[in-house]
Amino acid sequence: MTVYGILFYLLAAAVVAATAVAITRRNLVHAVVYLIFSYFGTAMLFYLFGAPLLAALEVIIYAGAIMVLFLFVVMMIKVEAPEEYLFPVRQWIPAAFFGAVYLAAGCAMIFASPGNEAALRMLLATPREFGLYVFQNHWFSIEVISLLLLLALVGALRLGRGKHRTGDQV
Amino acid sequence: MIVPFSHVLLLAAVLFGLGIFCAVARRNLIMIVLGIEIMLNAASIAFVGAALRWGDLEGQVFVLFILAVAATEVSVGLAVIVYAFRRTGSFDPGAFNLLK
Amino acid sequence: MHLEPANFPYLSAILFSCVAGLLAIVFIPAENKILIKRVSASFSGMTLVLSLILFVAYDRGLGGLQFVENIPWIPSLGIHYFNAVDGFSLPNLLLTGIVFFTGVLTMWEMETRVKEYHALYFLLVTGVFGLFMSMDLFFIFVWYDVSLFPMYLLIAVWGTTRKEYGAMKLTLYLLAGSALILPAVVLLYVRSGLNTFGIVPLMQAGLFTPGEQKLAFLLLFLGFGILAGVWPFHTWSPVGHVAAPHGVSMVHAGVLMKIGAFGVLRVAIMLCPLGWIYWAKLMAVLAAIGIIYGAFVGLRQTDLKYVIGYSSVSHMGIVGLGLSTVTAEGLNGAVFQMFAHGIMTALLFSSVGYIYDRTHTKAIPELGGLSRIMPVASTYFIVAALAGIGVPGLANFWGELVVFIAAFKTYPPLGVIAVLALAVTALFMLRVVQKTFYGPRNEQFAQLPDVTFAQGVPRMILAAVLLVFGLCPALLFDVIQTASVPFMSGLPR
Amino acid sequence: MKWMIAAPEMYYFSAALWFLLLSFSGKPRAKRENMTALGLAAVGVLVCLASVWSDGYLFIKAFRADMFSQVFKVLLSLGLFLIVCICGNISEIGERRLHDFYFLLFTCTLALMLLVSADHLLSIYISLELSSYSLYVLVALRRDPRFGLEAGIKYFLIGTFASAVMLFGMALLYSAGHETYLTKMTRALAEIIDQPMVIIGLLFTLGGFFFKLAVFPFHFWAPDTYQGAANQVAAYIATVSKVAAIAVIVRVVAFTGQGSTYLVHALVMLSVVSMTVGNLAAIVQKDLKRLLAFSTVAHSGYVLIGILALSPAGYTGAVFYALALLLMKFTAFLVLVALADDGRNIQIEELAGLHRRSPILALALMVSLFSLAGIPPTIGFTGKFLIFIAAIEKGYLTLVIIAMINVVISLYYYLLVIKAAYLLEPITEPAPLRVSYPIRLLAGTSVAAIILAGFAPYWLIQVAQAAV
Amino acid sequence: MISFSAECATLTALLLTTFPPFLAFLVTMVLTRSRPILSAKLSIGAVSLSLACSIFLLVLRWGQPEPVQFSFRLLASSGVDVPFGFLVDPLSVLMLVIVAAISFLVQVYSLGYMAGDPGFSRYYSFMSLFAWAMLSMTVSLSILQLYIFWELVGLASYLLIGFWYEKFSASQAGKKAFVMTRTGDVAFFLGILTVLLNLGNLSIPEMNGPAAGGMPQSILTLSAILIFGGIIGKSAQFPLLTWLPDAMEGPTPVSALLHSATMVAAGVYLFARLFPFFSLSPTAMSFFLGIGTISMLLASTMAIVSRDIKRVWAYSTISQLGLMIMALGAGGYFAGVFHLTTHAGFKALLFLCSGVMIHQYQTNDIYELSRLGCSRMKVPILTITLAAAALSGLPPLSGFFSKEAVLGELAGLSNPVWLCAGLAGVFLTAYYSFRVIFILFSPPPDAKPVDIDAGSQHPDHGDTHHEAHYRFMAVPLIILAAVTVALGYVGEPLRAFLTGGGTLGGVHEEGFALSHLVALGLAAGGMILAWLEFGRPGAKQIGIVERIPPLNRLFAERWYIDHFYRKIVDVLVDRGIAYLCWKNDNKVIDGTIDGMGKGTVESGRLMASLQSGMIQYRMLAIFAVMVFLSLYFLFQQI
Repeated sequence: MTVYGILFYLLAAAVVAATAVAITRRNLVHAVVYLIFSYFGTAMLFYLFGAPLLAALEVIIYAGAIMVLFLFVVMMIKVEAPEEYLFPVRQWIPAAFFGAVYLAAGCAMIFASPGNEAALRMLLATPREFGLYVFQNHWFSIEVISLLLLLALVGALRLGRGKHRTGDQV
Repeated sequence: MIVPFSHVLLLAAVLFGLGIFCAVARRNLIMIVLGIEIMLNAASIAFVGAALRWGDLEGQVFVLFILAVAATEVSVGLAVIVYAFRRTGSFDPGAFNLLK
Repeated sequence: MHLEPANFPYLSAILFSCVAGLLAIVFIPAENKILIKRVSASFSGMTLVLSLILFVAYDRGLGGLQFVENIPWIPSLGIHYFNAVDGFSLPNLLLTGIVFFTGVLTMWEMETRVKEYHALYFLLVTGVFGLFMSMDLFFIFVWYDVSLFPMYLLIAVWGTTRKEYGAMKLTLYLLAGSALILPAVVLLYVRSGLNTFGIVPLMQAGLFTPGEQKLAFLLLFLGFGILAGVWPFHTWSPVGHVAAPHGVSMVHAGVLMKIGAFGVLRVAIMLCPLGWIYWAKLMAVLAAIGIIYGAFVGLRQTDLKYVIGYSSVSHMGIVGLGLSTVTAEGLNGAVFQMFAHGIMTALLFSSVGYIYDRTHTKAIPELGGLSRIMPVASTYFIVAALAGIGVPGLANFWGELVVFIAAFKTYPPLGVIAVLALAVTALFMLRVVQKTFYGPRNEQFAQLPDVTFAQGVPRMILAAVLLVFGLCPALLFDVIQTASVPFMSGLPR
Repeated sequence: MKWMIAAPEMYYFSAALWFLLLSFSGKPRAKRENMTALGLAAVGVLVCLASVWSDGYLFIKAFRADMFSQVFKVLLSLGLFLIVCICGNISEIGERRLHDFYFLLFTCTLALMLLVSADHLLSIYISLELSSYSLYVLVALRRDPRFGLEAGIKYFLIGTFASAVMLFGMALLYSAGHETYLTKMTRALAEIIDQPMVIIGLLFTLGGFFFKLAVFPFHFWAPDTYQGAANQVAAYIATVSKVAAIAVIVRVVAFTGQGSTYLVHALVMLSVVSMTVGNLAAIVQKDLKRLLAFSTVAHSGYVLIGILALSPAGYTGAVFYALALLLMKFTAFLVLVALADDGRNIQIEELAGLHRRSPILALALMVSLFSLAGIPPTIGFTGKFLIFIAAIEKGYLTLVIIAMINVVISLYYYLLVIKAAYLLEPITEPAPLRVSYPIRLLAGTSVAAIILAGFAPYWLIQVAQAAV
Repeated sequence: MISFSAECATLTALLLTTFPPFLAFLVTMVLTRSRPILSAKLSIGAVSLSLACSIFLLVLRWGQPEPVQFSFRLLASSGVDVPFGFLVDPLSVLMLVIVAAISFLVQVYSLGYMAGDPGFSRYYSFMSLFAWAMLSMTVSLSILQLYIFWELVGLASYLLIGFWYEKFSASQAGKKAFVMTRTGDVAFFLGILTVLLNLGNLSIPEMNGPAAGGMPQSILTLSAILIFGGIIGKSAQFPLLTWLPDAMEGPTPVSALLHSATMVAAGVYLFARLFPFFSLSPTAMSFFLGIGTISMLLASTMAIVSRDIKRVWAYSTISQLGLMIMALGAGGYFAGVFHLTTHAGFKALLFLCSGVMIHQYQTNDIYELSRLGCSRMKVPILTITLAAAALSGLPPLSGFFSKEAVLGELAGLSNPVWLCAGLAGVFLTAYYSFRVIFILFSPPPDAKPVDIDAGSQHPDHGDTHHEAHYRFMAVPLIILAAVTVALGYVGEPLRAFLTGGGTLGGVHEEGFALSHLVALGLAAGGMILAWLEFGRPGAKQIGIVERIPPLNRLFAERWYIDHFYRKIVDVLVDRGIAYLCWKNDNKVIDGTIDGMGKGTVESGRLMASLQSGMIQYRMLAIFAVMVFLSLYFLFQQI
């Protein structure tokens, strides 16, 4: 067990813990903040796995952009937290049950497959080669994703902008 | 040498499960979206781990695109949710029962 | 099997005149009812003439398949547009022609949504003709369904009693039958390994293992048997008979049920002889039950059409019994009975149609004493009823006779049961005749007119056919034998 | 010029951009926009037809053009064209939104085309997302916000959920097999296909496509979305996106699933459940669109039968069935759109007296429904027939019998609709129905197409075989 | 050459005998419905032609006992070869003549009786059908062919009995007749099938020939008894005898035809036809003997108490038929046929006479008739007396000779029971027939005779043609009376002709004197008893039986046989089996089907309700299914 191993387990524990706490917060703001922690953890994991660029992007985009967007929305709509009935029984009991079964099955499955015991070696993908790789092999997907982002932009615009008027029309 | 690959998968699986749980068990649209984000995150962890296992970059590339898709999802999703909030005044997914 | 190519495509001509009539009707404006009726009468008459020509021109000495038309349709699947006529299908074609034509004439007075009615009617009969003349499994299935799905609207729109229930029940029931037929057909296609749906190539012996034959035969027998009104699956037919308008009842009881029996003969028996021999006892038992059971239930009915419906359950039981005796006589009798019963039941429905249109009731208790008021109409009915009883001199007698002889040879006990049913049939038929037509002149209907000559034409035709084939059955038996005897002789034992 | 093999994509890309630019310019006018879209879609069909024979790879093998994909592109473009044909008076999308509407429509078609010829897991995923997102927005665009919003939210949430599942599946596949190109997966997965993790990964991956095809359990969005979306959008989802979904599932299964009995088991279960659930639930529906949605679920079950045969015959059947679905569903929706002149949802009893108000529409409805029920001689029957042949060749007789029983069940509710159209008489005589001449023409043509393609399907089958 | 020409002539005559009535039937049925007189002419012409030809045949074939066959091919079905054609032998020729003659006379008679009836031409077309069926049945070559025409005879009698279908009782009687005979015919048909299977051939000569002897005894007995079932039905023998009295609902001429020569005679004819075949099985023969006896006695007892003149004769028919069957069963071929012949004569006469009276006074009740003074109708009353005498076997009338022959046969049997039964029958016959006669002759003192011409008329026609009608009816009476008187003396030549030199049915001369004297004595005794009770001046006209109410009721109710059948049909068939089948059809079979339908719809409702859940439930469902599948794979693995 190397120091990296210990690091991995610590981070994993942190991520899981942060996520678990996040999804049980009644207050959305708290939830989002805890989730940001979990994303930081994930970013470190990426770094540990030798993907520094992805780690950076994770922090910037996920923790930075996306979660902040969440926060922004939550703030913008001043939602009274207690309105939500946290974990209705009819939802979380079956969810928990299936989750448990799922985890059991997942473990069984992961450890059943022989290939998975392969120990991971330390590797490093420098941003340079990563970028090169992406733009050599996947610029088709990049084009598509750009179109997707554009479309998302348009969609968000339309859905956000027209709503009052459409709302009035009804 | 860090850890066996299976542990990484296990971590991903646990996160995935948590995400699903969040998406299924919380009566709140925003939390549903968050849960889905968590699921995506789990997937990306699995990808990075796998990339490390095979020692190539495909997995990492996936993660890059997952980030973009997540961003899209959040933008559209939140737009819709805000729209919905404006109409129904709550985040309760149970409020949508008109179609049946 | 001997194949005799056609010098002129009579069969396609029949189909064509059906389709042409259909299109013609579709393009006539709906207001012009009389023209529509004339058109449909003339086109159906054309089919009748053509089938008569076939019946005459069929070379009884030669036998085998004649007037063969064979065009590859979907080569990649081995589907051929393969039409031919043999001793089994020829009587049915003639039957269809007659019933089709007379059915059109019977519905002459109908005035509601004439255009749609005749269009659907033509579609229905196109399917029937196609099925009787096709020698390709794919087409047989296609025609089968083509002849089924107009029934729903025909019954539900123009029908009378509980029409929507009856229509729905009938359609679903029969399609459940086809749900069993299609897998069996495909199974045969796949297992043959010949990549063909043609019946002729598939008939070669030893193509299918006994196991396959048993399975396929069971599926096919149940599938087609539902349409033939085999005992436990018969309940759709009285309901449908009652609900349907008279012209449709004629085609339906007269021809559609024959499609079922014919399908059993053409597909199941011809392709899976081993399965036939294996399941024959089951068939026989069901048929015998149907015969006696239908007769008994008929005793209880108070609705004219219900009575006819159950009588046809009983009579189709006789057909089934004939098919189940693995003998040439059995087949002869069965096919003859198909023909005779078709004509007879068509005549019954046609007469009932006239009576119902005048009196607006089918309830036997409300009727009575009609014989004094409309003697001719009641004569037609009585003739048909007597034929149903199996009075010699009318066609049905011969079919029943031959079937009973064959059955008595193969399954003596069942034969006895079936013969006993004769008495019951006589009882309920005569009861109906007595309650409906005899008794004091019914003042309620006193002023109703009798059948005029023109109206009488279709019934006259049918009665004449009954009489002709009753007096010289050899006309038909000669034809049927050309198919049954070689088939039975070629049967693997 | 090797770029020409991507001609359809480029064409639709530019068309989409054109509408995008328009949307920044002046105010749209329904007639003009529709005409433009019609013209563009028509040309698109021609382009796709022209590039049917093109064959090859692009973008480092991430994009693959072969007979299969090109045939499907033709189908997609055809579908788009037909849909645009019935967008003449699309009153449920605000006139102000028309540019966006057509932009999304074309983008979605583009995405589906990319999906059809994507060969890399990543590109598949991305194109799938692209098409899904454009559909989310399209659904939410409905003017009546109660419907549009609810349908949009449900569609969006379940869609993203499914795509997350699919992504995880891809992750599993990748981590187990180290292959991301479909074409190479066959080899890569050959020996490990029976590992549970791989199959689960495969199944999760397929889940994303099942979502598009509305296979149980991923069908839950379909009824609400159909009901909530504007009629034309629902028509688009029911026809074009289904075609693409069939294509991609066939491709993925063909490349990865070979020789996996467990996968076949799973598919058998899913298909049986889908058709049963779809047909049963459809029986009690009142809203015509909702009923059609459930019948779509059932049809996805039938298609799966063809796919799980894992044989060229089965794929042929599936491809043919895609065409059949396109035609039949389109005809049904055509009637629906023509009836709902103000874009409302059509309840079944609203069909009363249709046979008088517009015989041609009634006929089209009847033919399309019988074709959906798979009654010969219609294209629906031929499709089922091919699929059943393939299934029985593999020995799935019971499965076929179950499917046929389902056909009987389905006929029940189709007959209820037909009964409404032909038997019932409206209580209060509705406003006289004005069916424009082109719509009549379209209805007549599609009826003829359904019946002809059912009665003489030879060359269509040839095409399908060539595609596989 | 000669033989050929003879054959040719025979064939022509046969065709001319059998087919004209059929043509007449078709023509009158289809074309001349609306022209009664023409129909009548056609039909009578046809039947007279048949009569002429049959007489010609008789002359032609006289003294040639060996049969001649002509066969044609009618039915072609592999395995079932049914020879169709004509079998001409003394029996059939004799029967031809009888049938043709009686039909002819009856049709002439009907000119008067049925005049003005609305269904006049229908009546005649049915009559022709009847004649055709009976004639063709007589000369059929194969038993199956015989069965076919046998059925047609049944059909014709159904139509004729129910001729006045406005009367419920009439249509009821017709139905009853048809169904009951049909029941017998089922047995008959089964018998035919048995023969076919075991003999492989149905031609009558074959069955009578040596080939039949090869069949095992049990099969032989079985088939004989089954075939006899048909005879029981047609000839109204013991179990199935109740339809015949009801058949009186038909017009009287029809009854005459039915009872004398056609319908019921067919049964006995069949017996005679297959006599050699039957006599191969002694068991069967004694069974027949028993049946005949029972029916004879039962019927006579019924006849004693009946007040309806036609019914009396009907019962007497049954008993006489029973007598014939006894004779045949006893092996007296000639005796049976001879009695059949003579009986045809006087029974027709009886009915026709009664018909005249009924037609005149519109009542069947004997007391009514005598009160209205029917005794003043000269011709009928005389001829009826004559006929009654013949019926009760008084010399020198034909009945005497035939009965003596029969009794002779019975006397020849080892077991004296049969003879005694026969003698009892003679006594009863004499008693009931003369009971009727005396009642008719001695009207009660309070009688107010109605003048013939002033007599109430047949409802449908006025007085004008009345005389003509009367003449039409009288002529046949006289002819038949002559026959009745004369027929007795042709017995010996007839025997020679029939038995072709005594091969069949040997006569037993010994015991002749005794039995005949006893018979005569009994007949006289019966007559005297009748005279004492009804005839002598001041007689109360109440028979012994009527003094014993229970017995009277028993007889009047026909030994409750009819009630028994009613019960069977009502309770067992209608409310029993039929009801069960019907309920089963509605409740069980249809119930299952509809239940399946309802179940489907219900489950559909369930499925749809799953749809209307919240978004998250759907995600949950997806998740659940995924988990389930993963578990499935896992367990597949392990």
